[in-house]
Order: sequence, then C-alpha cells, then structure tokens
Amino acid sequence: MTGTIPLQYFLIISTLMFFTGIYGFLTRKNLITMLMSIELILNSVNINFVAFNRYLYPDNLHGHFFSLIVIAVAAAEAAVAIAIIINIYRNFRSIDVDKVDEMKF
Amino acid sequence: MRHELLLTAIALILLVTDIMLKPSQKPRIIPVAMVLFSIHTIAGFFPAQEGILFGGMFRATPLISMMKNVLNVGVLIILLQSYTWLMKEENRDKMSEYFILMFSTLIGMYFMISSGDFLMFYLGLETATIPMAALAAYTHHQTKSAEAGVKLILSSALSSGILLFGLSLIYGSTGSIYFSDVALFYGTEPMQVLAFLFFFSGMAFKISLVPFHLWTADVYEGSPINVTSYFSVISKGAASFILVLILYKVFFQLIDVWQEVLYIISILTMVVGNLFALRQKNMKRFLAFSSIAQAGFILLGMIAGSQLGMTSVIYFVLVYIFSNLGAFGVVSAIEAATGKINMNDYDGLYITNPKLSLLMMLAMFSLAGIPPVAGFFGKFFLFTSAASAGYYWLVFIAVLNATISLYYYLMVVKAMFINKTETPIATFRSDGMTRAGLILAGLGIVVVGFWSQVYEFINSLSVGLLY
Amino acid sequence: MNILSLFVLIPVLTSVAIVFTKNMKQTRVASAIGMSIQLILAAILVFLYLNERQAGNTAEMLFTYDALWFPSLNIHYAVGVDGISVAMIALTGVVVFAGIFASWNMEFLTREFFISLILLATGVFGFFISIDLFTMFLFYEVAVIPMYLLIGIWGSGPKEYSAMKLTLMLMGGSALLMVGLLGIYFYSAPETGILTWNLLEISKINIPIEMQRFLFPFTFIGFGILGALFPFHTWSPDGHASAPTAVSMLHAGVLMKLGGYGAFRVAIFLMPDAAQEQAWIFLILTSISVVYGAFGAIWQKDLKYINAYSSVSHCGLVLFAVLMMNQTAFNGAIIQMISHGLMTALFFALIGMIYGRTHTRMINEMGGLMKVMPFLGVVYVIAGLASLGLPGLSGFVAEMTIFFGAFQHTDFFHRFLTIMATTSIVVTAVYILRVVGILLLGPIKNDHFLHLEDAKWHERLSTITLVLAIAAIGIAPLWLSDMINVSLAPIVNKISMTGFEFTSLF
Amino acid sequence: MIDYTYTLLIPLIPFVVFLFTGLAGHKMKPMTSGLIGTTGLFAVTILSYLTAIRYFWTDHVEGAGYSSLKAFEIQWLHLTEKLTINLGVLLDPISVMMLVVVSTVSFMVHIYSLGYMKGDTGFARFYAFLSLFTFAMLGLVLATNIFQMYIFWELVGVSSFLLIGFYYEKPSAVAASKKAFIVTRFADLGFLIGILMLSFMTDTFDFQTLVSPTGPAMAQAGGAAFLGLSGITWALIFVFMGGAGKSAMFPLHIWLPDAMEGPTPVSALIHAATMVVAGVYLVARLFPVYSMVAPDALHVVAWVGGISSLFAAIIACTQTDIKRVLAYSTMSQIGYMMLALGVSGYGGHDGLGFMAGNFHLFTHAMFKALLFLGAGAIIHAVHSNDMRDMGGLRKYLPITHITFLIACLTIAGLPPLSGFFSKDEILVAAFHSNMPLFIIEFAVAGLTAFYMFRLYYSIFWGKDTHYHHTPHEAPATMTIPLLILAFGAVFSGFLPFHELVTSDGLPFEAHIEYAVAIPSVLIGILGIVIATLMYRKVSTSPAKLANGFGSFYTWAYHKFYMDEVYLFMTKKVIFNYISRPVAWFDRHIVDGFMNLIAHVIERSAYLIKGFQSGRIQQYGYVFVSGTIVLVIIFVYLW
Repeated sequence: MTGTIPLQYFLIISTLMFFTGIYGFLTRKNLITMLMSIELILNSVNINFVAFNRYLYPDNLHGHFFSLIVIAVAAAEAAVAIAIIINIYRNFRSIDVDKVDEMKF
Repeated sequence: MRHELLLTAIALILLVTDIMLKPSQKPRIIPVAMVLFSIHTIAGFFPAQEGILFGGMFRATPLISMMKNVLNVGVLIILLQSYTWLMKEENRDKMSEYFILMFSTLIGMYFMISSGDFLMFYLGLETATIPMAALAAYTHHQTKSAEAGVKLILSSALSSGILLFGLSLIYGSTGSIYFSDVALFYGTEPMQVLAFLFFFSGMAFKISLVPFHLWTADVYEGSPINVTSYFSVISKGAASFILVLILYKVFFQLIDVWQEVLYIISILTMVVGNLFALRQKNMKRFLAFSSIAQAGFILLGMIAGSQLGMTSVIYFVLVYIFSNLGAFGVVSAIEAATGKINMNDYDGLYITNPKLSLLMMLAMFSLAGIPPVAGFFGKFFLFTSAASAGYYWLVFIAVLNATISLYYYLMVVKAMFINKTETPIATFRSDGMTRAGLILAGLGIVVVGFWSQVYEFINSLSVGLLY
Repeated sequence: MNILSLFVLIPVLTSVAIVFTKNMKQTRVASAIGMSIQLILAAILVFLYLNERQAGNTAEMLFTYDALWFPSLNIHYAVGVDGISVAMIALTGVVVFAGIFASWNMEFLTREFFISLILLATGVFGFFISIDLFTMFLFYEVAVIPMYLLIGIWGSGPKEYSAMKLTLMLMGGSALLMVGLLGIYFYSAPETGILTWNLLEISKINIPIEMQRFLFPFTFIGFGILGALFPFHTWSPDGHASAPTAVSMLHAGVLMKLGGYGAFRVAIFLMPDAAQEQAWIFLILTSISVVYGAFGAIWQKDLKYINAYSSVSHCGLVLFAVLMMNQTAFNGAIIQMISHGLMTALFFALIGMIYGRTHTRMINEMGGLMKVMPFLGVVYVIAGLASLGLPGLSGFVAEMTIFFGAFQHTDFFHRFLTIMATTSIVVTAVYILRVVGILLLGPIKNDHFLHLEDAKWHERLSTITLVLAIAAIGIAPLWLSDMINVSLAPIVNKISMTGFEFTSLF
Repeated sequence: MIDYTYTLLIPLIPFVVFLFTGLAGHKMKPMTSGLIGTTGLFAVTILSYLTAIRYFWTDHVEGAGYSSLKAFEIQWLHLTEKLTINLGVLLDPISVMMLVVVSTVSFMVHIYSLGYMKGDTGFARFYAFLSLFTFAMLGLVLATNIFQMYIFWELVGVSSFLLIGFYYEKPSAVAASKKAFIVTRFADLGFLIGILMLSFMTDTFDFQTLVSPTGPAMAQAGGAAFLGLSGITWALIFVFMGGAGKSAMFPLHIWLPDAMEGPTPVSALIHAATMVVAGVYLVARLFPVYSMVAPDALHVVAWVGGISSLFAAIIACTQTDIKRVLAYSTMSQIGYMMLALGVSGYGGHDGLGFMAGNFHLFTHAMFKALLFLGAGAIIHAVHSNDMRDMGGLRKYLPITHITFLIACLTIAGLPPLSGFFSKDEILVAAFHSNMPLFIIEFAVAGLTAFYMFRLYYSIFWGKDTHYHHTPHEAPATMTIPLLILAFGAVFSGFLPFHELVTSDGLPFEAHIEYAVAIPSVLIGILGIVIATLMYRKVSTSPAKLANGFGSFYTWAYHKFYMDEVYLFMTKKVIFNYISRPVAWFDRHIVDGFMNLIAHVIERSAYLIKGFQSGRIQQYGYVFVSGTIVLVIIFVYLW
C-alpha cells in the first residue's frame, strides 16, 4: 500500500476528537450538546480501533467488530439519555445542565 | 451459560405476561417474578457446565458462577424488599418494567463477569449500565429521580468513553482483545500503562472510587430506594468482581503499577468517603457515602494479587450485600411506611419498632466491621489480604478509617437507641415479602461470618494472578 | 464439651433466656442464675486447674480444645488456660456476678441492659480462654462494642459524648492491634512452614527482629490503649463517669485488664526482643501514668473521676510491671490486674449505690455518710484501704511484688523509675483519704441525707463478694502467686532465651 | 530447742477478737464486746508474761546469752528465687521485752476504756479497733523478717488512723487522722525503698540472717558509693526514715500532736507507749547492721534523735493543751531513745546505749501510759483538754493526782524511780561517745522536768477554777490501771536490763556513773523548782518569762511553724501547683488533643463538601483530572 496516510495521522485525529469531546462535555451547558460530545469521544475510539486494525493487525477483525458494537451501544445509550433528558425537561423546564443540581453536598 | 439463559427467559416471560395482563391484574406480576427469580437463584447453585463459548468470548468457571450466585442472592433480597414500594399506586402500571430493567442489568453483569474478551466485557458493562439509568429515573415525575437518571447516564457515558479509549489503546498495543492474548503481550510500556489507567478510571467509576465517585451520592439519593440499594451492592459488587478478575488475569504484568494505584486510590476513597458520610443527614445519601468508603476497603483485598485477595474480595462483597441490604431494607421499609428518610426521624425508633432497630444496628455493626457479625470477618480478611502483600501501613490507615466510619454508623445506632423524641416513628408492620427480605439479610449478617464453610467454599474456587 | 467453651456458651444461653423473660423480676433472676453458674464454673475451673497441676501435668496450657475454623487461613477456635488466664477468669466471674447484683434495680429497658452486659462478659471470657490470636481479637472487639450502648443508653451526664469517645478510642486501639496481629501472623512461620495464629506455636519461633521492631509498638500500644496507657487514657475518666454502675465495674474491673493481659500475652511474649529494645520508651510513659494518674485524682471532685484517674494510675502500674519483664514483675502485674479489678469494681459499685441515694457524685456536696449508711461506709473504707495498698488486702501484695520485680534491674534508669512509681503509694493515700474524709466522715452536710437507707440485700451480696475476694488474696496470696508463677515459666524462658539486653536511657 | 509455738496465739487472739467484735459488735450489747476484748487481752497478757518469764529465766541457761529463736514461720509470698516473705514469730530479748510492754499497756488501756468510753456510741467499734491495733502491734514486734515488720507497720498505721479518727463526725479528728496516716505513709515510702535496697543487696529479709555477724549484710560495708555513702548506708537511712515517721522524729513529727484528737486511751496506747516506739524498735532490730556496716547511718539516727528531743522539749514548755504537752514530751523522750541507739556501739559495755535505749523504751511506756491515762481521767472529769481551764484538781481527784505526780517525778528522772535509771544510762552512753549530744540531752532533762511540773501544777494546783459540774474521781475501772501502771513506773527501773537486753545477747556489768547521774538529777530538780515557783500559785512570772523570750516564745508556741510549712507544701504546692495543673493538662492538652483530632476531621468534612457541587460537569472535571493525575504519576513520574 503505497501513498497511504500514516497511522499517526489517524491517531492524532482521534486523540484530538477525544479531547474535544471531553472539552465539550465539560463546558457545554446544553445536555444535548454534552451528549454529542460523548458521541465524539466514542467516535474517536472507533477511529482508533479501525485504524489499529487496519494498519497494525490486518489479520484479524477485532477492531472493526469492536467499533461496530460501540456504535450500536452508543445508539442505545443515546436513546435512553435523550429519553431521560426529555424527562428532565418536563421536570425542570430546561435542559441547562447547571439547573440540574438539586442534590449536592 | 445457564444463568444468562434462564434469566433472559424469565425477563421474556415477564414481558409477555405483562402484555397479557389487564391493568387491574398488574400486581400479579410480582409473585410471578419473585417465584421465577427464586427458582433462578436456587438453580444457580447447582453445578453448571464449565468451559468457554464463542471462541473464548464467554467463559464459565465455578468461580464465576459463584460470583453470579452472590449477585443473585442480593437481587432476590432487593426484590423482596421492594414489595411495599412497588405496590404504591404510582408504580402500578410499570411494575413489570422494574423487573425487566433490573433483570436486564443483571444479565449485563453476568456477561461482564463471564467475559473472556474486552468486547464481551464492554457489551456486558453497557447492558448493565443503560437500563440502570432508566431505573434511576424510574419515578419520572420526581425531579430528583430524573436528575439522578441524567447524572448517571451522562457520567457513565463519559466514563465508558474514557474506558473505551483505554481499550482501543490496549488493542493497539497488543493486537488482540482476548484476555488471554492481551495478558501475553502486555508489558509496562508507557502507552500500556496509560491504557490501563484509562481502563481503570472507567472501572473506578463503576465501583465509585474517589475521585471518580462524585455521581454516586446524587444518583443514590435521587433514585428510588430499592434501586439505590441495587446500585450500591449489586452494581458495585459486579464491577468489583470483574475488576479483580481483569487485574489478576490480564494486567498481572502491571502488578507493580496497579498495586500502587490501588494503594493511593483506596486511601483516598476511604478518607473522602468517610469525610462525606460524616455529615450526611439523609439516610440514602449517608449510605451512599458509606458505600464509597466501603469500596475503598474492597481495594485492600485486591491489592494482594493472590488467591487470598480474590477470596476476600468475593467474600466481602457477599457480606457487604447482606449488611448493606439490611440497612437499605430498613430505610426502605420506613420510607415506604412513613416517607421519612432523615437520620433524626429515626430518633427513638427502638421503642416503637424494636425489631427493625435491631436489624439496623446489626447492619451498622456489620458495615463497621464489628464482631461477631459478618462484617468483621469480611473486613478482617480484606486486611489480612493486604497485609499478606506487606501493606501494613495501608492496613493501619484502613482500620483507622474503619474507626471513623464507626462514628457515623454509631450515630444511627445512637439515634435509634439513645436519642429521645416526642414524635418517634409510629409502630408499623411491614408486609410479608419485605419482612422476608429483611430476615434474609439479617440471617446473612449473622450467619455468614461464623459459618466458615462459606468462606472456605469461595476460597476453594478462587485463584490468584494469572489463573 | 470442653469446660472452657462453657464460659462462652453459658453467657450466650443466659442472654437467650433473658430474651424470653417477661418482666424485670424474671430478667434479673435469669441473669443472676446465669452468672452464678458462671461464678461456680470459674471456681470449679480453678479447682480443676490446681488439681491437674498437682497431678503433674506440665503442659503450657490445660483443658485445650482446638477446632479448625477457617482452614485456608489456619484460623482455629483454640482455647486453653494456664494459671494466668484461670486467675483472670476467676476475676471476671466475681466481678460479673457482683455487677449483676449491683444493677438489680435497673428499670429502664431491663432486658436489653442485662443482655448487653452479659454479652460484654462473653467477650471478656472468650478473650481470656483464647489461645488463637484471631479469636482473641474477635472476642476483644465483642467485649468493647456493647460498651457504647451500655453507656449511651443507661449512662448519665454527657453520656453520648463519653460513649462515643470511649468506643472510638478503643477502636483506634484495635486499629493498631490489627496491624500488629496481622504482622505476627505473616511472620509466624520462619521458613516455609504453615502460618498460624496459635499463640503457643508462634512463641516457639522467633519473629525476625526487624519485624518485631515494627510490630511491637503497634501491638503494645493497641493493647495499651485499653490498659489506659498515657497519653491514650482519656477515654477512661469520661467513660467511667458516664457509665452506669455495673458497666463501670465491668469495664474498669475486667475490660481494662484485657489490655494488660494482651500486652503481656501477645506483645511481650511473642516479641521479646523488640520489647526489650523499646521497653524504655513505654516504661517512661507508664511511670508517668502511675504518678500522673494519682496526682490527677487528687484534684477531682466527682467520685467517678477520682476512681477513673486512680485506675489510670493502677493500670499504669500493670503495664509498668509488664515492661519490667522478669518473673516477679510479671507476677506482680497479674496480681495487680486482679487486685485492681476487684477493688475498682467494688469502688464503682459503691459509688453507684451512693449515687443512687444521694443523686450526686460531687464529693463536696456530701459528707458524713458513714453515719447514715454505715455498711456502705465501712466497705468504702475497705476498698480505699485496698487501693492504697494496705497489707492484708490485695493491693499490697500486688504492689509489693511489682516493686520487688522492678527493682531487680540493677541499672539506675530502671531503679529510678521504680522509685518514682513507688511514690504513688503516698499520693494514692492522699486522694483516698481525702475522699473518705470528705465523703464519709465529718458532719452531715445535707439534712435530706439523714433519711437515706443503708445497703439492701443485693447490694450487700454484691459488695461482700468483692470484699471477700480482696481479703482472700490479701491474706493468703501464696496460692494465687504460685499458680501464676508456674505459668510464667515458659514466658520468662522465652525472654531469657533471646540474647537481648535491655536498652536503657542512661 | 524449746517449744514456743504457742506464742502464735499472742497475735492471733486479738485478731480473732477483732473479727468477732468487728463483724458482730453492733448486734451485741456494747459492754459485751468490751468485755470480750478485755478478756482476750487478758489472755494475751498472761501468755506474754509466761513467754517472758520462760525466755528470760526458766528456759535460760545461765551464762549462755540470749539467742533469737523462731517459734513459728510460714511462707506468705514468694517474690523472687531468693526473696521470700514469711510470716512468723521471732523471740529475742527485745521482742520479748516489747511483748511485755505492748500486752501490759494494751491490757491496761482495755480495762481503762471500759470506764472511759462507757456510753459512747462507738463503744463496740472502739474495742474492735483496739484489738486490731494490738494484733498489728504484736505482729510487728514478733516479726521474723523486715518485710513482715513492714506489713504490720502499715497495719498499725491504719489502726492508728482509725482510732485517731474515732470521732469521725468531728472535722478536726478527721483531719488529724488523715494527716497522721499520710505523713507516716510518706515515711513508710522511705522504709519501703530502704527494704528494696537492703533486700537486693543481701538477698534476704530475715532478721536473723541480716544481723548475723557472718551474714550477707555485713559483707556490704563500703560497697558502691553514692554521694559519699555506701549503698547499705543509704538503705539504712531510708529504713530509718520509716522509723522516724512512725516515731514522730523531726521533721516528720507533725502528725503526733494532732493525733491527740483521738480518744485519750488511744493516745496512751498508741501514741505514747507502743506504736510510736516502733521506730526505736526497728533501729534496735537492725542495730548490728547499723552499728557494723553503716556507722554513718547511726550518726543520722543519733542526731535526729537529739534534735527531736530538744525541739519537742522546747515546744512542750509553751503548749497549753495537756495532751499536746504530753505528745511533745513523748516525742522528746523517743528522741532520747533514738539518740541512745545512735551513740551506742556493739557488744559488751560498748552496747550500753542500746541497752539504755530499750530500757528507756520500757520505762517510758509505763510512765507515759500512766500520764496519758491520768490525763484521760482529768479530761473525763472536767471535759476539757486545756490546762487553763483547770486548777486545784488535787482535791477532787486524789488517786489521779498521786499517780500523776509519780509519773511526773519519774519522767523528771528522780531516783529511785524507773525514769532515773534508764535516762541515766542514756546520758552515760552519750557522755562517752558524743559530747554535743550529751549537752543537748542534759539540757533536755532540765526542760523535761520543767514542763512536766508546769503541767502538773497547772492542773492540780494553781488557781481554783470554778467548774460547772463538780469534778469527781474516775470509776475503779479507770483508777486501777492507773495504780498498776504507777507501780510499774516506780519499780520497773530495778529490772536488770543490762543482763537481759543487750546488743549481742550477752550480759555485761553496768553501774551508775555518779559523774553523770548527780548533775542530771540536779538539773531535774532545778527544773522542778523553777516550775514550782512559777506555777504552784497563780503568778505573772510565766507571762514575764514568755515575754522575755520574745519572738522565740512565739515561734515555739506555734511549734516553729512546722505545720504551716507542711500545709504550704501540701495545699499550695501539691494541690495547686502539681495536682491542679495535672488535672488541667489532662483535660485540656491530652484529652484536648483527642478532641482536636475529632474536630479536625469534622472541619475537613465541611471543607471538602464543595467537591460535591451537584453539577455533572464538575464531576466530569474531577473525573478527568483524576485520570490525568494518575497518568502523570504512573506514566511520567514512575
């Protein structure tokens, strides 16, 4: 395979995505946006898996399967999360994360 | 595989039954679920086939089925204790969901414990977590419950994200996701340590170790009490089981690293958990923090990396299930009967409800590690395990923390036995199921310690590093 | 059934019986019967023990029974007694018996009270019969924890604070102890042998000296806290002051002895090398406790505080003697434990009875009680005289044995400390006579005291039992001392086998 | 060996009587318990006399010297391999002599008290205590070893405490009993330390072994030095400290005058005749050791004795309470005895002082008991202790008057009364070995005569006091003991002490040395004459004399402020500067530290509560930071 993009590029991208996701999770005030940040994290993981699989271990398919499963699980997670966020909206009339601090200390 | 199949079948049966029942007949689901689950629990104790499935993704050993049985017992007690609460009007039309969600998470845990590779592990983990968020938000009309749900789902998503990132690095560095292969290729290179730490943070979140624990108290407080007790014993127990398994099996090369990690984290966990628990007035929150501190103790068992360590962890979880469910059972019974949840509501409880108070006292003593109840044995073996690896100072700090924890456990005892009040909780009588749950927990607290066969049985199944 | 196991079984059965009693009368009768059986059993044990020794049985421990409990950790339920434990068991039997009768009129939650009290006794008996470190520790904690309820529920004054402080400090002590015991366990098999908790087996090997250096302070202080080692003694005044009568009796009388006994049986016996190296530190601390406790007692105004500080002083003497590490001093330490157990129990019983009548424990609010309650007055004086070491009563025997044991060290450091400790006998006289003078003698200060009654039958029974025991030891100490002496031989041998010299400060 | 095992009964009888009257006394008629006690003592007296006669005369082989023999011994406690505490009966000249003294005086006091204490509420208790004391004192006297002596030493201390505080409702009596006990206890501490040192140097407690010329004690001469004195010297000085405390030697004497708060018969028995001479007896017991290996300690004994006797005599001249005068006189006389032992040598005529000290002990017991019992009769008659309330009593109390006069003459040392002989021997002994002490004692002899006759005249002559009730002579139970003791006081001087009680058991020749005897009698007479001039009639001369001495008189009147010094030491220094700070330290520093820990934990619980802010993002922030910190530690720092 000539002229391919080096593995490092994928890793850099995925790392950037990972930290972007974390940054987003820690700073966005909207619950939905936070959820999206989490998707970023999960996707960075997927990139990792796929890239590792493709570049380092082309003999097996573990990474590919793993990323598929992660996508599926992420979908399930998002579904439940959004259901709960809707519930939050019903109760708090807002999806601002800072409002959701009734319980503390 | 029997555990998983049976439980899946039960969940399906319940689902179908629920569809067929008329709204007025809904409560019938409870006895059905109870009976089925009891059968399942008992069936779990019969010897099962050993071996591996799916090319090594799923493993069944006597040790693993023992772990599942321990969880089953806990869940059974929780189900029994939930009866009064479930029978409330507000829960009438979603009773079966309670069981189905709970069983789903339990199935997830089974798979997690049985996993032979990280993929199965991750699947199990998420199967266990996602329905749990739904359970936390079960009483959806309560803001607290909703808040608990969102806190749990978001935090756990973050933690699984980080864990997954760790897993991807593990895969990258070893080329496999099978435990046995990973163990072979794993070394102490920086990236591998990094990957391990990411993985560990994710697991620490599940066991709620400091500083990954902050969600715990809020979620515990917001969730319905029986769900809380489920979180605090079953979920935590399952996570501890798989952590100890993975540490011993996969990361044994990193033992020097993770022993230090556990050293630091366990001290932090015990201290912070205790400090927070000291000032809690809400019983649920109080038990939440106390369970954080307890998690710190569990690490003391793991740190040994030996058969003794494994045994002590499993045994402690068993003891802890009984003790904590004893405490939660009482809190739950009282909340169900009176709606009171604060510690000072318990003033003078002994005069009006002596049996409940006695059980609560036993549970508190057991949690604090006071003989002759089981908690003492559990703690003692954890400490023995840590000492066997030479961590004497850690043991010392841990026992000091146990002393501090005794302070707040005694505060509860004090409220019930010593404090005087004009308006104690009136005498009440719980229904049969709840009482059965309480008695089961009480029996466990008293018997499991003295009855050394329990420990010896677990020990005969346990193994050390690299089994 | 092994006779020793009965000592644990009977209290448990008694507690169970109490659960089924219907009213206060039945409850206390049940407790009294149970504890009387226990006392008789203790007497039988002493008799059997002496018989066995007479018959030439030279085993280190007699009446042993050994059942494997947790095989994987080699934990046994192992019991056995030698002269020392027999003596301690007899002491416990007497004090518990007296304690039951001293709390005859407990009206509030009677059943619960007696159950907790008897549970406490179970722990104490269990501790003394154990030769397995694990069960020993287990019983140790069993004995400590009912204190919280007993003080917290039935106590007086700042009872909650005191109960909490006492429990937490003692549990802090067991934190140290836990480390010490675990360390001992993991070094109990030198080469590749099987690790063991059994005292006797561990005593046959030598724990590596580096480990001893590390573990000895843990173990010794751990037990020392319960033995009121300065500066970890402050739970004692508060705890005693708040505790109800029988609890103070049991606590000061036998529970504090667990500390001394453990320090001796475990810390010194198993780690003699480190003990000899580090003894000087603790000797300084204990001689401080001896004198300091006595001076502290002078200034107190509350009867129970006086007695609590006096306990600090007397228990300090126990540890002091234990650290002197020779046969005579050990012997003295054991006799002092028994003697102090009896007389302090007597004191607390009397204080409880006086308090029950006058409703105050402040000595300066009382006076001339000898006139209105001559029986209690006389017994109080006897207790006081025993405490200040009058010949013919037990305290004298104990103190003299200790002083003579301690004086065997020929270096200046040890002799100086011994002489310092002996000064306590004067200070003790000062505070005892001060109390007797203010409390019992002189004119009656308060008219309403004129109508107080003297002791009732159960109070007489309780106190006379203790007085008889005190006098018996005081008048004929030889049998007790011989019984202990024989059992000390293995311990002294082990100490002398180690070639270590005492470290002394100067 | 002649069988003396029956002597075991001598201490045991009073013990049994004590137990019986103590436990059952309140159920009997008071007089019954009194009679039981007296009967018991009668038996003891008979046995004692029998023993004395047998020991000194019938069983004695002429010219063989008196050896000491153990009539009985059992093991009491086993201390070390070498040291064993035994209890037993030791008979030798001094113990037999003391046996006679104790039983006689105690018997007299028992009879006397039948009258004196009649009608008192604590009559039975009184007799129980008396029996206890007698038991303890006899046990002390018969001790075979120094530790047994210490045991009974403590027991006499406590019986003295009980008897001084007999009137326990009187605060002054309570205070006095406390003081007596604590001061002697302090002295006993010295005794104990002395025993500890002595026993570890010699490996024995046994008197016979200790005093044996070939025994281990004798090998200790020289020995390790500390502050220039050998170890055994220190040990013996400490032992003497115990003796000095019990015998009220300066500066441990302060309890004795206060002890007069006890009933007068008690003062006669304990604080005049028996217990207070225990110190002398102790030194006499160990005399060979003192004399042979620790002459320095013996000098201490001599000087303490001398100073005490002078000191007490001076104070006695100023006191007005008759019992206190007698108390100081006792102290002074015991000083004499101590001094006699202190200046004595060992063996033959050198042991004159030893013999004289014991002789004086014997005669003093008779006349001092007589004086106290007489004083008791007087107090019984006028219900006051103060001589200023008395006067002219010779008309009302004829028997008391006569016996009291005899006693005064005896103590003043006029021949041929017993006091003359014993005191003369002491002066002779001092004269030959230590001139400064002789001069002191010589002066004290004059002072003694003076203050005794001051007392005598103030009571029986002087002003004619008006009494509320006409004083009347005491009943026969009280006067008969007076007469018997008077007989003893007069004739006991003729006992051949130099043949019976000597330092080495062998008799020696003693005769009156006129060079010493005549001046001493003269100075005694001089004292009497001065007292007669000043006090026979009411006159102003005493006041003038007092003024003449100025502040010295005031100092003496206030007993040289010794009480105040002690009070300062105990109340101020020990209570305020030791005990109180200790109590404070304990509460606030030691306990405060424990509370501080609790407080810190609680504070920190509040300080960290901010972490639990309730915000998911903050939780996530902590989570991520936690991971990063772990990574930094384990990836980069590891």
